[in-house]
Amino acid sequence: MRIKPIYFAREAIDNMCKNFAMSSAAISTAALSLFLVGVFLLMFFIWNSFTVETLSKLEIEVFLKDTAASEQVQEFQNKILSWDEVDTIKYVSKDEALERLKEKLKDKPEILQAMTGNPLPPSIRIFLRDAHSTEMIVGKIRNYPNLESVVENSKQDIKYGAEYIDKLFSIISIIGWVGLSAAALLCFASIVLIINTLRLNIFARRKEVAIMRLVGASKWFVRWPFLLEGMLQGLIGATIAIGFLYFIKVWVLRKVIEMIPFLNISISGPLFTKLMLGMILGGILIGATGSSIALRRFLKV
Amino acid sequence: MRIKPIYFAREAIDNMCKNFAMSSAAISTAALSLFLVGVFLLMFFIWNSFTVETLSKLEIEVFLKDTAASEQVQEFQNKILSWDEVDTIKYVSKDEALERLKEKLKDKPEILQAMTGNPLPPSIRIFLRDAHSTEMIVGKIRNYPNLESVVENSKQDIKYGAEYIDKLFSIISIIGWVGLSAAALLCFASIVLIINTLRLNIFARRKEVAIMRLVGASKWFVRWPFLLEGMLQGLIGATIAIGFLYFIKVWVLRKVIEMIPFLNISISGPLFTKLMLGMILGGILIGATGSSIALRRFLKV
Amino acid sequence: MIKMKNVTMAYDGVNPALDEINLQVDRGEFVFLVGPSGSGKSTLIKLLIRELVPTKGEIFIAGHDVVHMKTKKVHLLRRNVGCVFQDFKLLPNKTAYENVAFALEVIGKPEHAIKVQAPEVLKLVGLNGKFDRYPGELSGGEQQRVSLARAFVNRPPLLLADEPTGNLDPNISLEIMSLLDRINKTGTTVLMATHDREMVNNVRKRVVALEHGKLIRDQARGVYGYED
Amino acid sequence: MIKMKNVTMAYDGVNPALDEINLQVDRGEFVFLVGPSGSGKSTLIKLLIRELVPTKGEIFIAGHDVVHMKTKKVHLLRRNVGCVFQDFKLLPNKTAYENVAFALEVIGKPEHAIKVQAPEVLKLVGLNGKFDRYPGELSGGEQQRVSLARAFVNRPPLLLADEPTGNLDPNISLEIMSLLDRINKTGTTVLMATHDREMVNNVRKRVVALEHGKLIRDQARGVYGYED
Ligand SMILES: Nc1ncnc2c1ncn2[C@@H]1O[C@H](COP(=O)(O)OP(=O)(O)OP(=O)(O)O)[C@@H](O)[C@H]1O
Ligand SMILES: Nc1ncnc2c1ncn2[C@@H]1O[C@H](COP(=O)(O)OP(=O)(O)OP(=O)(O)O)[C@@H](O)[C@H]1O
Ligand SMILES: [Mg+2]
Ligand SMILES: [Mg+2]
Repeated sequence: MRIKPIYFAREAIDNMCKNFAMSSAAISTAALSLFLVGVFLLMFFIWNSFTVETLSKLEIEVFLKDTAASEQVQEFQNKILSWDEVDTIKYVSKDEALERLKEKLKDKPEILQAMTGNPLPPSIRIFLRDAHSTEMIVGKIRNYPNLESVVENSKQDIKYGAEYIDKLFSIISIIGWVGLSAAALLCFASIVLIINTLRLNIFARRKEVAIMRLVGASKWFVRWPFLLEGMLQGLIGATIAIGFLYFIKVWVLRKVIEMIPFLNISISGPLFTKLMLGMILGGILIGATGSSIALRRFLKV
Repeated sequence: MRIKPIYFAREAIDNMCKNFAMSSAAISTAALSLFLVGVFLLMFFIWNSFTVETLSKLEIEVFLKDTAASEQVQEFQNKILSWDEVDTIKYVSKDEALERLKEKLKDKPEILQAMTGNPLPPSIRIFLRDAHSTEMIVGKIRNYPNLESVVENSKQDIKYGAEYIDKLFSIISIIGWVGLSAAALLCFASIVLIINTLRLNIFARRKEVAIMRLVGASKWFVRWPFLLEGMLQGLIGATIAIGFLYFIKVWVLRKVIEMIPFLNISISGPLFTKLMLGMILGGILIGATGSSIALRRFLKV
Repeated sequence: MIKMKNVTMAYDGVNPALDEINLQVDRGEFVFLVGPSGSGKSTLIKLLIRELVPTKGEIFIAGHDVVHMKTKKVHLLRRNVGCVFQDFKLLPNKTAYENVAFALEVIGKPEHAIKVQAPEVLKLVGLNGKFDRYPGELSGGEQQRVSLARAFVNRPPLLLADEPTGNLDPNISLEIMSLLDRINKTGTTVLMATHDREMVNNVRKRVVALEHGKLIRDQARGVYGYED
Repeated sequence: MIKMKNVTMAYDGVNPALDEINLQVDRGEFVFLVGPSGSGKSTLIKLLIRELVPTKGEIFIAGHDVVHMKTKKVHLLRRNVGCVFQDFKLLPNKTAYENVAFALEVIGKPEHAIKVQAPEVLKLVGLNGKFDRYPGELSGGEQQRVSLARAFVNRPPLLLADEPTGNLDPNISLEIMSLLDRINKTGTTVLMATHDREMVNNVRKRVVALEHGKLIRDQARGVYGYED
């Protein structure tokens, strides 16, 4: 038996046009639910870029003995820089430390006025590639053999906001976790919703399926047009959803950025491209599987 | 002609049971999309309670002259307390101010050691009912007639984190705005999705509608059972959605609170009750309107 | 009872399925509507219950203007016109009993009256014992008889029957015919489209013949075709 | 061609619609299946194309075991058995032409062959000029003829026809009958359920009569009923 791809494609498109009421419902359902998923993922991406930014601002600061020999400090710095997890380090001299304090306390000049001399120690600021390795690096510093030659008190003089980091991490992880569950929920919902409409469409046409079978159509002969139709509906739905998403990305996001310029929100192009591809593939896949699942019980004639 | 509420109700339930494939699709669509709306609103409520908490921590602090006479300070305090927008005020003496500084700088004892005497002025901390009136109250304080008798420099000595407040407000407003749009989008989506399935259901039964009309049924006679069926499906969907939401409120939220005990997350009972009521009413309403809109074109026989 | 004046019905707006039909049927008459397949019999019946609106012309049933009737009044017309449809038009999710009962529910009959009348009529068409079957569980002829039962259960003054014996064997056809005759005797006007030559020729009632949408013959006590 | 051994079909598992049927039809025969409404004619035909599976018994068509056939093989059987359904079973979203063409698409006929055969068959049943009509736009009899055209367009060795003239006037019925006769003469086995007494009595072919699901008569060159 000849296989007839052109016939199947024509049938699929024909059916979609002739059952406009049904296919428009399927397409709008697909568009809406994929759009919801897309909007959510966009928000998630933005949130992620925030946390990356926030975390990149975390640092470890090691306060040095006033009396530390400069070669030993240099050696210490080299050691730290040799670790993979460390991005850069910055040496802060006593004078720079005072400058920074002045900057910080510019609201409370009376405190500075009351200070005599420069009580501040020099320090090394350590910036990590990934804030998650903070504790580990702190541990490594504490195990540095010559630590006592550069640092007075290994408990007190290595600062990294232990408490703050814990909170931040747990908030980020909880939000990530909630976001992930929500993403899963939305994906699940959109799959169910799309499959629901496809099921209804095919249910409404179950008699046609039975007739086709009774007239001698093989299961695949019946299935192909429905499958293609489902895929096409998924594809069209996804395309519409992407159109709206693109509008949001370009137009709404610009508005938001105008309103809060101090948060630098942006979505990288490649990420958006991936999202679009994912939605299109998802739409087609859901359409195909939805149709074939829905068809199964009516093909048993 | 007699109206037959019992007959209509029986018809509605009958139809729902006999068209199980269709009504299950409608119910699951309603349940899922109302659930999504509900989850989102829950998250929104939680976010709101956060911002309320955060904003309630904002305060205005007025630093007083060391030389201010205590009656004048008292008068000043009374004046401030008399404003409606002010919730409470707290007088901070020089000693208390030093204590607070010590607490704040406990990480940097070297600074305190370098300080001689107590350079800190006494101050009045002002807590507002609503952080939005901060600027207004600051303006009122600046216009206080005897200000120079208690405050040295009206620019410098009234502190309220102007910059911080602006940022916070715009972030809160932007998130509120995004949240609101998302809520509107979700509500809209869930209405469209539910109506879509109802439309498909009725589309699949358009021939029945035509037959009923041809046998002499009035429009309302045909409409009532469909209307009740739609309402019932909306109700059942909403009930299922509420069931899952309740599970989330009770079980998932507890987990989350366990994981981040320092953020005090909670959802007030009355709010949740309102949410439940809203969802049930929404479900019924969407079901009724969806059915009747979908029916309209098929009733014109 | 029925009055059609210059009625033309063209589905596509050009080729008339019914062409300038003039027909008058008086109260209490029994009329056979005959004609080859595709001659417009069903179309004529559909016009009478306003399933269709004619392209041109006037239709009156019991004095009511069917053509200009408002959609929301149409059901009142239909309650007074029983109709056996060529394709039965049974509600698939209702049993035979419920289908017949539906025509009574629609006019607001109380339940106890329905419980008496519907079974009675179903028995009359020979469906005793099949009350609780869904249309899909009935044979073609049985479905046709349910449709017939539904059409006259509420004793309408006008009964339209579109080939009500097409799926029935000669014996049952004869019974149905005599049933229709009895219904007619009680004063009901009956218009019956049919292909059953034997039946038409045997009972000798008024025959209206269509061909290609034209009324070609209207004969009291007529026969199915001239060739007889 | 057809062999039924002790076939019983009880829809509800208790009351048989067909009761211990034994029937053998040889290649090239023409058989009328008669019986009152509800006697089991359609059920028998549905069993032969495996729309239904019998409660009990064996069915063979051209030597193939229909009862134990796998679902995914059934379409191969159906391609060799043309069937005119009592309720037509036309695809509502396809035109008359497409409905007939579908039976050819299904067996993988190339488009150019379809473009020749389908119109030819439609003309044969008298539907010239109505190729592009949807079933909903055809009269009852026209739909029935589309169903008939679809059933034999791919020249199946076995043709089942369930009251194929129920909605047709006597003249067209006669034409259809002679068409079926011609098809039969080319070697096709024909089994035709019918209520048309005149037709059965006129042509005098083998008659199989059912009553209450029982095979009560099997007569070569028979008549519709004994009472004739
Ligand atoms: N919806 C429609 N659209 C277009 N043409 C139609 C439609 N319905 C019927 N026709 C055409 O109108 C003509 C009359 O149809 P009608 O159904 O009235 O015939 P009929 O006399 O009832 O035939 P039968 O005896 O076969 O039932 C036919 O040629 C048919 O093809
Ligand atoms: N799906 C079903 N479920 C239950 N009973 C059924 C079903 N289909 C048919 N029947 C019963 O089986 C019997 C035979 O039905 P069948 O359709 O074979 O009759 P038939 O000889 O074709 O009658 P007709 O001439 O009226 O078409 C009837 O009594 C019918 O009520
Ligand atoms: Mg007709
Ligand atoms: Mg039958």
